[in-house]
Amino acid sequence: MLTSDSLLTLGAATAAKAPIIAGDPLALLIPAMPILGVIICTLCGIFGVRNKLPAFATVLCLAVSFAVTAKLFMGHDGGVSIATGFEWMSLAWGEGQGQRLVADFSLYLDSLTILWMLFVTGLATLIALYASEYMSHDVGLGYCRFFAAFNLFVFSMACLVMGDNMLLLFLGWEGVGLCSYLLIGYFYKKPSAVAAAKKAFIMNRIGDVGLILGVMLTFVHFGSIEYREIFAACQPYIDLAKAGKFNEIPAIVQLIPILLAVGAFGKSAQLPLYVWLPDAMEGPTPVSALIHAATMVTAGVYLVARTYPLFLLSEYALPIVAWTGALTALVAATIGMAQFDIKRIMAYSTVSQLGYMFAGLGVLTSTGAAFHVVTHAFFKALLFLSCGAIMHGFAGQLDLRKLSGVGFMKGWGVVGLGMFVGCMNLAGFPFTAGYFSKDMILAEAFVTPGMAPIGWILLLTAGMTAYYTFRVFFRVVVGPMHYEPGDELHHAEDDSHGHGHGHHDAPAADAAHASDAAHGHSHTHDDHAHHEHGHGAHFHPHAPGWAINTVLATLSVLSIAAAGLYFVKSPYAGGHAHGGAVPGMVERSSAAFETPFSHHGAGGAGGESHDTIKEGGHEGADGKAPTHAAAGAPSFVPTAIAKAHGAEAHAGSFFGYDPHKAMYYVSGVVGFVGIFIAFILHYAGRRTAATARADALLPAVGPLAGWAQNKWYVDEFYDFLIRKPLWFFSNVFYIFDKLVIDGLVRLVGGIPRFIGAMVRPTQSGELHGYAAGMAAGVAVLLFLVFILTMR
Amino acid sequence: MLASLILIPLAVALAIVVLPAASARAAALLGTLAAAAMTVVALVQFDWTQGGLMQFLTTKEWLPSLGINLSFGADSISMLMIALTALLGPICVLASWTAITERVKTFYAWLLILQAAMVGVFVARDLIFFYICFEFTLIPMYVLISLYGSTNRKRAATTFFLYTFTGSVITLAGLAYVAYFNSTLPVETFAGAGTWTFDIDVLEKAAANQMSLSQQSVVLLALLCGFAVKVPLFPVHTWLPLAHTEAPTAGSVILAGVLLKLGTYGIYRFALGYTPDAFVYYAPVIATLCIIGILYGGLICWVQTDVKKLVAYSSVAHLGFCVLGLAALNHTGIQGSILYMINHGLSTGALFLLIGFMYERYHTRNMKEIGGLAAKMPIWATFMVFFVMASVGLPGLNGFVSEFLCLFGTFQASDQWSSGIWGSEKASTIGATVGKLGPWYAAVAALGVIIAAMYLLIMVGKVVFGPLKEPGGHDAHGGHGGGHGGGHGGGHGSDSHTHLPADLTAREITALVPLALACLIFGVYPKPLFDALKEPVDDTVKWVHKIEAPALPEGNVNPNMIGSAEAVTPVANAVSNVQEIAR
Amino acid sequence: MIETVTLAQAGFPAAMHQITLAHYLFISGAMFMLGLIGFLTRRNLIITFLCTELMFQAAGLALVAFSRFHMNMTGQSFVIFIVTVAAAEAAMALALVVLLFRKRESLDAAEWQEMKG
Amino acid sequence: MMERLAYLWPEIAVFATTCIVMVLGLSRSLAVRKATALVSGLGLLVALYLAITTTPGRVGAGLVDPAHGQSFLPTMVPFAKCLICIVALILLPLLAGTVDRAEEARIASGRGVFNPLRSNRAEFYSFFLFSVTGLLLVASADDLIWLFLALELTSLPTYVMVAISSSRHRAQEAGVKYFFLGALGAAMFLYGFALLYGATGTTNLNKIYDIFTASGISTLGMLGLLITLFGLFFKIAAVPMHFYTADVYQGAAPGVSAMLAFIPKTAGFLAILLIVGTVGWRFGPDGSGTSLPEPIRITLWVVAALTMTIGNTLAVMQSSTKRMLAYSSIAHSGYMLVGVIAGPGDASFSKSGIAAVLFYLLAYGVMNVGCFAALAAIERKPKAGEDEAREIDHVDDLRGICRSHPVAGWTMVICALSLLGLPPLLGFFGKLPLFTSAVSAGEIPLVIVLGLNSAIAAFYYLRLMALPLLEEAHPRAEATEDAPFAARRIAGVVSAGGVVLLAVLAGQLMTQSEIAGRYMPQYKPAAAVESSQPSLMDALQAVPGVTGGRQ
Repeated sequence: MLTSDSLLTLGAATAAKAPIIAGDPLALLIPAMPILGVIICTLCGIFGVRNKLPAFATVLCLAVSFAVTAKLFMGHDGGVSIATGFEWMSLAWGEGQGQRLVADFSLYLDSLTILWMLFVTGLATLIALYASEYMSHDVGLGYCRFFAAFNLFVFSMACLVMGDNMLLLFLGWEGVGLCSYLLIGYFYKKPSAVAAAKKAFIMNRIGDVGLILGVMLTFVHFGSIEYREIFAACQPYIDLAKAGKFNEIPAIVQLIPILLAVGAFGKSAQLPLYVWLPDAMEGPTPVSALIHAATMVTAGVYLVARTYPLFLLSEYALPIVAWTGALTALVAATIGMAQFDIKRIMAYSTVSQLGYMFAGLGVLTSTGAAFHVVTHAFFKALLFLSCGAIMHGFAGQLDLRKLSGVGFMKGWGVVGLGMFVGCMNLAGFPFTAGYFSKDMILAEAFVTPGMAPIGWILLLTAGMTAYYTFRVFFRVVVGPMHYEPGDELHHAEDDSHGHGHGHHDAPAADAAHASDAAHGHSHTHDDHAHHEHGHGAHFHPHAPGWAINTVLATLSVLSIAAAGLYFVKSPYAGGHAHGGAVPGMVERSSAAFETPFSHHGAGGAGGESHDTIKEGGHEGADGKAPTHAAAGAPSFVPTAIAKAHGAEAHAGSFFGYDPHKAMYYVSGVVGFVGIFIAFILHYAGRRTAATARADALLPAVGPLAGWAQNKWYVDEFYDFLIRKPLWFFSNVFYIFDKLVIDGLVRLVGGIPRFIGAMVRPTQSGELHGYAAGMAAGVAVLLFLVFILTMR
Repeated sequence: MLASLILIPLAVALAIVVLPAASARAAALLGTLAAAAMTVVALVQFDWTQGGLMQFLTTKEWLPSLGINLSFGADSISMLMIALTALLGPICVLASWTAITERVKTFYAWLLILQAAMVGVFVARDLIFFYICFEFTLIPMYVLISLYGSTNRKRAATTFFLYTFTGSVITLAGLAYVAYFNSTLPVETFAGAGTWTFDIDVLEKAAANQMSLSQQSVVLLALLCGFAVKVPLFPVHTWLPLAHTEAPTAGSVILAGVLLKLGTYGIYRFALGYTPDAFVYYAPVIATLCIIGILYGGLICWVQTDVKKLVAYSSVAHLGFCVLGLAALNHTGIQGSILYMINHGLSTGALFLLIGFMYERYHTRNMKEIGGLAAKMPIWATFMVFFVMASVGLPGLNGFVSEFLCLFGTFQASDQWSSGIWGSEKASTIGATVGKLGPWYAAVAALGVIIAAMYLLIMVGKVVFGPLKEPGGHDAHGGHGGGHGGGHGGGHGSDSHTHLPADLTAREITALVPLALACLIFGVYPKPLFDALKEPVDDTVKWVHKIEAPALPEGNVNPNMIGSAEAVTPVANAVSNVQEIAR
Repeated sequence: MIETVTLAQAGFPAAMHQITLAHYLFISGAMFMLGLIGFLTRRNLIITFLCTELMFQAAGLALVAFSRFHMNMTGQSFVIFIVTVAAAEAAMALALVVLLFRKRESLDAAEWQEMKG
Repeated sequence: MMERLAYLWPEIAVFATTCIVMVLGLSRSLAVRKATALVSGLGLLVALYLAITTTPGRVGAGLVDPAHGQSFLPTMVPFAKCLICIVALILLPLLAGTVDRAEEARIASGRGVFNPLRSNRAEFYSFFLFSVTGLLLVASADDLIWLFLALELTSLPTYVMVAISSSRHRAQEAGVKYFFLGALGAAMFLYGFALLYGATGTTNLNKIYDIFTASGISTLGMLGLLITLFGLFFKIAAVPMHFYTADVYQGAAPGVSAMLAFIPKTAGFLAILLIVGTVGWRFGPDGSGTSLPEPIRITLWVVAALTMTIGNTLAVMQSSTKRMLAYSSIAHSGYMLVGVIAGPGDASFSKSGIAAVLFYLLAYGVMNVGCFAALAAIERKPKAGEDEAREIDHVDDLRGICRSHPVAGWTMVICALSLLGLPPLLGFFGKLPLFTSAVSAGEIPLVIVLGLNSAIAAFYYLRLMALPLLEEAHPRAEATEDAPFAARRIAGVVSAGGVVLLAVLAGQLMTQSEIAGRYMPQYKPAAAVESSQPSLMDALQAVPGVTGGRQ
């Protein structure tokens, strides 16, 4: 019987432990350097350092991390190795299989890890540099706090990505959540920032519960939470899945990826847990760029990619992921179209793009999804940083109706250019990096049988994305020059921590001096020549300095260059996947799923890679088996998909064309159309910042625009559906606790008093009363005894 | 060795009574430090490789007619709890340094006596000695709350005393029954049977091995009467918020840090030790109560406006996790639970310290009156966020380790694995253990994790973050002295707070740093704790599930799966086959 | 066999032949109850005390009857002691009554209920 | 004859002292008058010595001297006498200054000369000693007549002491209530005795036991037993005979109240043990059990439960300290009745209810004296126009006395906690054997009632603890001062010290009470042994651990 046979194989595979290939211990430096950064920043805070030392220390530390990652990348042969740190949570309650919970602080080094860490550390370094200037108004304790959290974030991200077990991933997972919390709430005096931070953390926690349950279930089933062992143990099931025999895979196994997906949805802001991400824009912009655009939010994608072998085992997990992603992409895009706050627009575009990535995972192109993660990281970081520069320069102004022609102002050229590059990428303008990566996902959606609706949704979304992206561009960067400064000037009175003015966060800060702060700061920080002192009339935007410009320029170049990744070959010998370097890296990892529909070198290269792996000599142990077994072997697709196409039809089609080719054109056209509409509505003939032709169309769509602007009232819906009832019940519980439970206790406690009060009248003080009581008592008791004994 | 841990605080308490009031706190600090130093010596001398073994055993005959001995001994669990107690001792003294200005001698003397009694609980190897210390903790705590608490302190103290006292009297009856039961056994049953003794080990054998299920159930009920109140579990928790809210800072710290753990420790030692069968049988009931406590306590926290009350209710929720881990009755759960005892003591103790420091400055704990203190007290705020995160169970800090293990133990512990629960028909569930809980319990309890994040972050959001808000007339000298206690007996210096700087002083930081370090170290590197606890917890699991260690076939059958034949899955068979082949 | 011996058989005058132990006990019980009822109903302390005397003597009567019934003297010697004790009690009672009367000019027991509860 | 006397040397010693004291108190010399207390104490010490050394089956020997045994429960006698002497010794200093205070002050100030007619000192102390003598006699009673006389000897002096303990009306009121109700109680147990005699034809307890053993308990006998018990309940202030307690304790001076809480209670319990002992703990559902006959067991059970509960619940309601202590005294009788129900068990201390009762009597005596001593040691300053300082009674008077009157305050705190049964004080070790013996006897529900009642008791003991220790004196409270009698404070210190020290060093006491608690009614003096009856050694063999090694 196949089931027991394969299970036996599973047992055999795990019982005979695969040898662990020791990874380069240098890899431990990657998480260690940010921790060093944390310590330095903390020390700076303790000793009251009031210069940019924390920032430069951070940049240095992160740069070292990046360098180490790069070195690993250079020396990486595509195999899996594990760099052992120390034992973290390891306890055993027996000798046998499944009686040892091992969650060491060890790093799992494979191509996926390195890919992720490359852009995480790289971007983090750049953004730290950017932030060194951006946060310069807070030099002092706040500066230290910011960079400490920043470092901690990179550390957590490193744990998340590099952890060799699910619990270490969870550590990073929650760790990035914490840093996100701390950094969103960086301007802690703003109630909205605090609320946003809280919301982010709690929403993430909901997902985390799913994740942790998934981890537990994984252990219960596989007896381990180390990827190495799980992937090895997956092998028999994968064979079953390949044969389409999902009914022979235990439901418990199929449940695992669904639980994990819940976690991923929370972290990556997918439906229904996406609402925290737009609010998270309350944080400083570098944070938004790094955490809420480039890295942390892709952790969900990473999780799915990392545990892709598990997802392949479930009949439903990937379709769920695909549909969730597609719907999220669409919903977020609709909201993004109606927003006026440019940072929020970017936030919704992030949600939307994350939806793309999930859809990509769901339609079996983990390579495409990962590629999109990488390209998105660069261009979205670029966009955010550009927005941040604008915000920084215009005293927190983010309303696209109040800014216009920024790109042509003096000193703002780099920002304008950055915006342009970013927007082009995001809109998927042909031959940008974003174009290629989005294209891969779109194509696979049409390729994968049964997933065409997702393709259509994504295509529609692509058009909308192009529209709203360029809406921002046409309104803010180009057009007539006009600006109104943001309202952060006015916050000085209530001591709010705005970006635009450097109210210090030193311990000496005292409420009593709050009113002086607005007047004092321009003198204390005149190195940046703030001129926002006067209200509005005297306001002059201050253009970004060297650090910001450097970073923006670098990122612009990188974003453009990322397109080149599509054309370079896989960095590893024998790479065969289409899509260039990034997919090439991904396919060497557990995330790989080589679709049989791929028209790029699937057949021939399969054997080739197979040989390579043999030379590598660690086949089967490192979880890469599925890849190569799949390449060229009979295809595996989830049954739902498999049913939809016959044995002959190897690929879906796009109106009869090969989707991969068709998408090159179709997605380009769609993007172009979106941009064109934006041009017509928001640039052509626009005279002022506040109005554009688009306003004329508003009545046509009726209340929809308003609903979209109000984010489809999802927050209100959650509030009504969950928070309000819970709040109500909490109050009820509290009252219940006070009245009923404590009341019962008091009632019981009152019993003695009650009895006492009842009996007390017998103590009348009257001699004869006492005598009567005695006589009566004796009589009653004698009678009682009589009754009880004379039965 | 262990006796000195009891005697040093007692001697210092005596010295404080004799010495002038001015030197009381210095003496108390020295005394607690001396006790801590002695504890360190004990920790060093303790043979950690044999954590399950009772060490430093000394027995002195006391009341032979009643079978009562003065016998001490500690295994690794006791040692850890003692270490926690000893750690909190100096911290409490430091925390009270300026907060207590009246009847100083009384305060510190009772504080030290309390410490002695708590250590006594953990080292006792005689049931009556245990009970004496267990009960005697009430008096110092009563005094501390009643004299040095805030407005409603009298009622709180009385409620605390009566509530816990009532429960533990029933416990005494249960323990007496066990002793009686042992004395009725034939002498040849095992060493110590048939005699009247209160020796913990002897009675453990008698109760666990000889009692019928119904007898054990009765004893379990009696034990829970005392211990569940102390913990406190769900329906008997109402004394806790009151006591915590009213207690002085040091009192709250001790209460949360150690006194509540007396209950869980008691459940571990006696409910698991004496009535394993009944505990196994009723584990779902206990777990259900825990889960109700977790969710219910958590939700109540949400609507609190008093910070201290919030943290107090959070203790109800947290201790729910702790006992839930015990009810899982597997290695993971129990180990998590024991760690939870320590970790909750550290993090919640620290939270109470922080709230105390805040209260000392602002004389309010009302979240409506106070907010955004990060602006004024950045160091305080940093610690606050840190310990809140520890309390929330953020991985990397101590809370996570124990919370995860408790939940995980609960998740694993189901006999229904492999037989249908969560789609596990005929599937391999090698990571599961026997038990009566299972994934649904864990899943529902895990919601408590979300709720914990919710209420704690809301609290942080209001108190630490947000626009600065200080109670009106905060700086008016003496404006708060009359606000609590109606004039007499209140241990607050009415104007002492004005001498305190805005942010924490070096003394206060000194009190917090050890806790923070412990939180961090236990979160990042809990392995020493795991190693220390492995042996006793293994013994307990075997004891509870009646697994004779030597009778095991050599390691190829999962001992946790014994007792549920259907749980032996094809995989497990396969594994053992393979291993056999390999041999 | 003891039970078969009745007082009548033990040599009482003929006129009292029908009087058995039960009769004595009945009288004794009645006296006791009368004393008790008197104790409960009469407010005057002297009468109250007399009622206790009545109860004492009821016991004495029972003892004498039993003594005769059991054919031993123990009961009767007991009665002598009772009478002695009763005398002592009476003396004490009278002293107390005098004391009380001096304080309150009344012997109503209801005068003395300052303490209660 | 001398063998019989050997039992009575302590009583004789106390009686002789009584006579001396009666004379000394009439001396014109103040020093001699003051010596009454001292002589009383000496007499009690001698009695204690005699109780230890001369009473057959003396303490420490572990064995009853078969040649001299006469009493019904011979092993109990020496221990009971020792505990009586010990507690009486603690009580004695507490009584200092109870009577004649105004008179002595008048003489000392020269406003009057000594008039023997106006002095009560001699009577007071000799009454105390009479009462103690009676109590000692109760312990050694082996006959109903003896028991009756001893009980009356115990009670009668106390009636007078209550009435003269204070010049206030309340004392007289207390005296009245106590005396009349006491007479009622006495009449009741006397009638019970009569019925017992009627049922068995003998007043000798040994013989009664024999008859009950041989031919069962007739209905008449059972009725006699029950009525006797109800009469004796008056002595121990158990429900339903408890009504007088609070009023009497409140009305009497604290010293006398302390005495009332101990002497009659002890007499009552000893008598109950003797009476109940005649039927023995040999009944049970299957006929070979170890409990009392069902009617008696039920009676005691219900009475014990009611006594504890009513005592404690009423105490909770009180604001008068003495009333509170009175009700607590009722409750403690209830606790001890549990021990009576439990019976001798297997004669080991942990299972013997009798031993537990005896031990608890001692513990209760010591800690109870402490509480009253604390009250007696403090008094209000006399107002203008008053010639006598007023005692404190209201619980609010106790506020903050730990600071204003440390000795009295701490005595109150320690003794109240001990009464509460808080470990590690003596009260806990008194209550613990009650728990264990009742558990051993299978009376689990009663143990639960006992436990819950301990908790209820915490309600008011906590007040007695907290008010002195934690509260501040009420600002408008009347000024108090230490009573000018160091002896009262000494009594307090001794009892508080005893509460602590005896807890630590209770081992020997427990051994002794274990011996005392052996229930060996089969034992007969050599002369009385008949061939049909089991020999002493057989009886001893039935009790594990007693015999050395005859075989």
